[in-house]
Amino acid sequence: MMFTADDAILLALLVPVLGAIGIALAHRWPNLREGITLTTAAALLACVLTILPSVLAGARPTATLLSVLPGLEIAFEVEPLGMLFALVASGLWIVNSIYSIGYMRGNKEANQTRFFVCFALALSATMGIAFSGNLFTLFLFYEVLTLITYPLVTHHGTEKARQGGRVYLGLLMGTSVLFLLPALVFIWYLTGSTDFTAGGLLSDQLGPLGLMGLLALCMFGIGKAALMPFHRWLPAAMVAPTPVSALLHAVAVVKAGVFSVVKVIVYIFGLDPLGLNGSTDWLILLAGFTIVSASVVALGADNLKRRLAYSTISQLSYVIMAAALLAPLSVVGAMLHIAAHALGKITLFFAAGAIYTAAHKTEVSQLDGIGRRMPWTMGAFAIGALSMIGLPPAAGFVSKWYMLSGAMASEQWIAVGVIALSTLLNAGYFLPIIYRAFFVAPAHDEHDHPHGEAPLPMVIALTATAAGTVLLFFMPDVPLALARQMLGLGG
Amino acid sequence: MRHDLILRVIAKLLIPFILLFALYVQFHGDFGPGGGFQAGVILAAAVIFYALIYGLADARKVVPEPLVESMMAIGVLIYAGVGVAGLLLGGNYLDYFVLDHDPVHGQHRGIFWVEVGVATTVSGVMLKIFYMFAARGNADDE
Amino acid sequence: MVVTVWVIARSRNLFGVIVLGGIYSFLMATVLVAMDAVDVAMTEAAVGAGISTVLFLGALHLCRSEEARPVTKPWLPLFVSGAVGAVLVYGTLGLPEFSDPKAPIHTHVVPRYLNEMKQEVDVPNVVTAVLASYRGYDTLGETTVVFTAGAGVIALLRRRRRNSKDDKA
Amino acid sequence: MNTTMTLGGHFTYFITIFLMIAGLFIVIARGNLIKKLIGLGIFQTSVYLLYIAPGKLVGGTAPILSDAFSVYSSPLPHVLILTAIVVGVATLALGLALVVRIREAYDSIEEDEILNMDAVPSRQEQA
Amino acid sequence: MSLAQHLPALQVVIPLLAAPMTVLLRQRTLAFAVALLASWAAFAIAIALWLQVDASGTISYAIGSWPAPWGIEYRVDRLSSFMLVLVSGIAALVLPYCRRSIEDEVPQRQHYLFYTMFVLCLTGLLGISITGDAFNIFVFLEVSSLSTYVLIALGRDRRALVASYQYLIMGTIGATFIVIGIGLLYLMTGTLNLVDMGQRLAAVQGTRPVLAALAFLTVGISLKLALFPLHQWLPNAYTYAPSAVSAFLAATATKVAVYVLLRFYFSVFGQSQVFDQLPMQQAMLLLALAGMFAASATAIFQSDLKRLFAYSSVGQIGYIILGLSFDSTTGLTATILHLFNHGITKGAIFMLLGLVALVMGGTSLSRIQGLGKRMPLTSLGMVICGLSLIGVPGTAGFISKWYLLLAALEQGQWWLVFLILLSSLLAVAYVWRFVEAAYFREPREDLDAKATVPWSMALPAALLVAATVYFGLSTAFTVGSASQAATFLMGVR
Repeated sequence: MMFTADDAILLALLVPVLGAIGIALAHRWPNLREGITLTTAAALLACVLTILPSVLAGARPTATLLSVLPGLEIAFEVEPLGMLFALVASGLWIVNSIYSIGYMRGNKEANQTRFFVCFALALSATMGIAFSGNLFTLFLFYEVLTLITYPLVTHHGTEKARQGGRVYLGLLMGTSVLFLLPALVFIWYLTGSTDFTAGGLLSDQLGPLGLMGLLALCMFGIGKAALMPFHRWLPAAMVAPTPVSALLHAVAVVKAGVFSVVKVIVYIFGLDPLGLNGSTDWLILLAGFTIVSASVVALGADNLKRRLAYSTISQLSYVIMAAALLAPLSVVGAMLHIAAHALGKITLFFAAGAIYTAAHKTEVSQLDGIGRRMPWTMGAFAIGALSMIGLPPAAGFVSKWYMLSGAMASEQWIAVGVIALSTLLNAGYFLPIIYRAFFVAPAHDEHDHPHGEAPLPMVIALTATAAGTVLLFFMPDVPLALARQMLGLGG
Repeated sequence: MRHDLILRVIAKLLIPFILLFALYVQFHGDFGPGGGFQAGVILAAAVIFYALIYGLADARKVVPEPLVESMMAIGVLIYAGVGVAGLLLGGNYLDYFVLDHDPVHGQHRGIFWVEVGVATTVSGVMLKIFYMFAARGNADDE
Repeated sequence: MVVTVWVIARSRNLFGVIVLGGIYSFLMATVLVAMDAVDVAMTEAAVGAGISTVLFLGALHLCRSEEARPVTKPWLPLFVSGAVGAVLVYGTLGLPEFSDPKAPIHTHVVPRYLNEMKQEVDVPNVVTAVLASYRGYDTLGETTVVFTAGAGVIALLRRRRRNSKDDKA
Repeated sequence: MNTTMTLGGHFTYFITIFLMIAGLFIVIARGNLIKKLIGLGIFQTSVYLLYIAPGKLVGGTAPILSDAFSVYSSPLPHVLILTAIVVGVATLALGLALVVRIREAYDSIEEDEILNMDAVPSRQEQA
Repeated sequence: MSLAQHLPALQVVIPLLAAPMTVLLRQRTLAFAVALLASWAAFAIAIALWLQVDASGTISYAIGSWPAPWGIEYRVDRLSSFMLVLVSGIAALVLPYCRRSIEDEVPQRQHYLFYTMFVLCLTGLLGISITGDAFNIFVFLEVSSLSTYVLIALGRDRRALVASYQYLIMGTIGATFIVIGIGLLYLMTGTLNLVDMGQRLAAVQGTRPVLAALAFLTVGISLKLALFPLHQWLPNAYTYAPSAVSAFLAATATKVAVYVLLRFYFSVFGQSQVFDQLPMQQAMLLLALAGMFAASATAIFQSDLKRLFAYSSVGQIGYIILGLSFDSTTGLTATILHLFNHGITKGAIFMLLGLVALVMGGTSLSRIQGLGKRMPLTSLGMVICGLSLIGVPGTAGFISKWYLLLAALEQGQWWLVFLILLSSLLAVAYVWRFVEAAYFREPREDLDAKATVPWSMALPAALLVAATVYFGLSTAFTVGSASQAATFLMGVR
């Protein structure tokens, strides 16, 4: 390893930015541009991997950029959770880039350069979130991520896209400014710092009520976690092209949301202080409600992407609920689920995008027999779906298992019930798709042109992620190791 | 009215006295009421009077616009200059004591020049404004 | 004086108003003399009755000399100015008596002007002394203000009509 | 001190205040630009009294030193007011210059008329 | 003689001397040169003064060697030195910008007078910030005001004249109110020197004239600083004035007025008197909130960018006064911080708008459609400044908002916290009107670029934008001086 982990942190932030500049400069020559994108992605993964060993070894690489106010500096510290998140994001970026190249070209999208530039910058922001060493830094990059992804969401520039963008921006910025910022100021006011500290930054400055209020501020403030009632932006953002949806749902945005939730609960509040007085019960209930209701909506949605979006909302609340259970096992589950859901959901979106590119179909009801024409795509889709439902041999099973056992350990029967019920619901809205795709004969209407698989890059990408999903089921060592690392501190 | 002989004669007689009075007010300001500002006003008034009777054109000949305009500036420069002089001679800004070996004389000198400055600027400005309005007027009566 | 102002407020003939304004200034000047403020009186006479009247007339010569009947009922303005007056009455009632030699303005700063000035500046007219020396800087500022006004008027009025009509998009 | 005495002692203030009210009223109430300026003038002049009057000492004379007198009215207010007057006339000159320009641009010196005239073009610009 | 000890006088005198010179030269290039030198010199002096004060505390300079209170005293303390740096700094940036900017906004023959007026305005503002004498404040206030009226009236649109006239009327009323206030104070204390006044006021605390004086000063100054109900002059003035002027005024004029308010409240009356004996605190709180919401809401519905941001200025002034109304050191720090941060932000915005006006021939939202394609860098700058107005972390605006929130939290006023944040969401709304027009509409074919962006304008604007970001990340200077000034003010008596 030619440079230390500490440098690697800043490098991980820098590489995508440089990549973005390169992409912008190369806007005349698409091939060169795409080349740069891929190399940047690879370089980023390399950076992250150089940090991994030392973190596994229990080290905590740190880097401080500058201090805005006393006790309020832009600083980074890599701890297991962030490590995992960074791994997932940077890893998936490569796949996603391959996929988006295929998608953008296949659909002849406009201003692709802007797309790739913003994408790279978004990744930089994501790294910033993942490695942030205190709440302020996290907040900073959280906002940056929102702003950077805004052009991506409104990529098409149509009136519809702009409305979607407004909702997206309005909700994310609104919640973060209105709830998270005061929480941030308040924490700083109480403790004189916002550092993520093992076992919780807040000790006994607050009574149970104040604690609950602050927690509420944080939970609602992190709108990216799409906790109801602040979930509307996610469906609204569906106007974006599929690779962007993949970015939102799998790689960066929503993951950043749940990641922040877990981080705040574990490192700001601390599991034990929260555990003392049941100040998270309401959160469990709310998350549970979100899970169920979102699943129900998904059940009714015919548009494929919309269905996926609501499934995402419910899946996110798994993580929140798991974290809110405050049981070590469930927190492990939460971490695993971040990875598992990322892999699974990106597969699903890739598949949806592939279907759209190849067959120009967006509705579930149109998918009869499509599995015969696009076996790879739908195969991958099936695996992803299994992971969502939580069936072996997919990663989703592992994470759900941990959550369930965590819930049982802490005798949160509501949570147990919710998980069980939602599993059924998930099955309810995914299995029909697979059934239609493979076992229903295609309806022969005239304007249904014959088509095969999607462009090769897309197929490669979605196959890879599907494989990853399965892989994670059989060997979840790295994430588990990281999780133990964290709980060794956090629990 | 421009050719009213009597008026012209009276003006010819009167204006010098007005000017004299202006000077008196200027320099007697130390003892009686009056000072730079009033003197400046009266000075301007004299010229305005002249302009009213002999017409703007002649007035412009006697006291040309550029002169008036620079008078405005010069006055301020004189005043501020006195201050700077104070600085250069080692005092604070606008310090008159240092203007002469004998502080009190220094004061006198300072006040004198300052008043001159005020008078210059004031008369300049007043005249200029008058010219402006008058010129505007002519431009307007088509 | 009060009467004059009243008439000014009522009348709508600008020419008359301006003349009245001149008269008003003269009255003010006399009052000032009665208050021993000879310099101020002199200036007020020169400025109020002289300069500003000339200016007004000059401006009027370029404008219409009749004021249109105000469209709005003047209740709000009346109220506002009334309120201001009320505050002032409230305030002034607490002020020292008229010509009370023990009032701070007679006891605090001024004595030095009146007493030491002879040794320090030695100019009989205290006003001049204070104006030009003690508070000379204010007078510099004042001169600057005059200068500003002059330059400003040039800046505003130098242009002839042709390009004074603005070129709007 | 009893009220009558107070009123007597504050007579000058009340004149001042009346003038002030009148001036302010003219400024706010009247739509004619020149009239406004006149009102402004009165408003400012009224302040002069507020400063000067208290400086007066009954039996005192103008602050011009000579051996004949011993009691002088306070000179400082005079100085301030001299400055104030000058500032006033400077403002006036500028104001009038503006009025002239406005008159040329709008051919009117009535506030409401002018505002009406502007209402239209501004909308065009927005379109 | 050591020059250093005369810096306070030179601070004001240099620009003051420059003004008549520009008139004498009568030639625009020379006038420009003189003005430029003067402003840069002023900036240098301001920095030097700031360092002196930082090192050795308050500087007092007796003009004419007459000791205060008999003579006029120049007094440079932490607050005023901070203001000096802000004002002269902005001027030093705006002046080079003027040269090209006024070329097609002001007729050639007036150019040298434009510089005269500009320098005079600078003189006045500096004089206000540095002087320690009540009446002197008034005099220099008038210097700056008169020149400001002219500068505004030089605008191209005929409505500039009306705007200037309205400002003249309101401004003069305000000034007269201030004179009345000063007069009452003078009658009660017999002195005009601020410090002396403060000490002698202690004797007559709470008497009627003093309270009346407080009222008059507050109203008068509020007129000058465009506190919410008294702001009507501001939008027109900023909209129709030449771009350079808008930039300079938006960044400095109202800020200096705020400074005067602080000066009187804390150095003369003493905050106990201000906040205990009258319901000032509540009144200010209400007005500030009203301004924040009403003005920001109005801004959303403007169709011209200059006007939009003018209203946003009124809203932002609301924040400044809000900080003051907390009557706490943190609140005061927030006020002073926002003074500075909003100053540079707005300055940058109006400079950029000047560029836009130059190239697109106007700043109405319909004109600037697709600006993101035509002037990418300018639009980017606008976005950055917009974020600063919103208060997004990483920009100067965030820092001051942070302190504002902190001050609210200190007093446990959660409802205020949320109101502040709500109002900043309004800011999001009006900033986004620009973003959507600039980035999501196609450029209008019927309008083609009228000029290329001259570096002489682009560079200063860029510098200010950079400053907006810089002071959002490194706050040693701003927060340092602001908090020191605040503690200093709260400490007075």
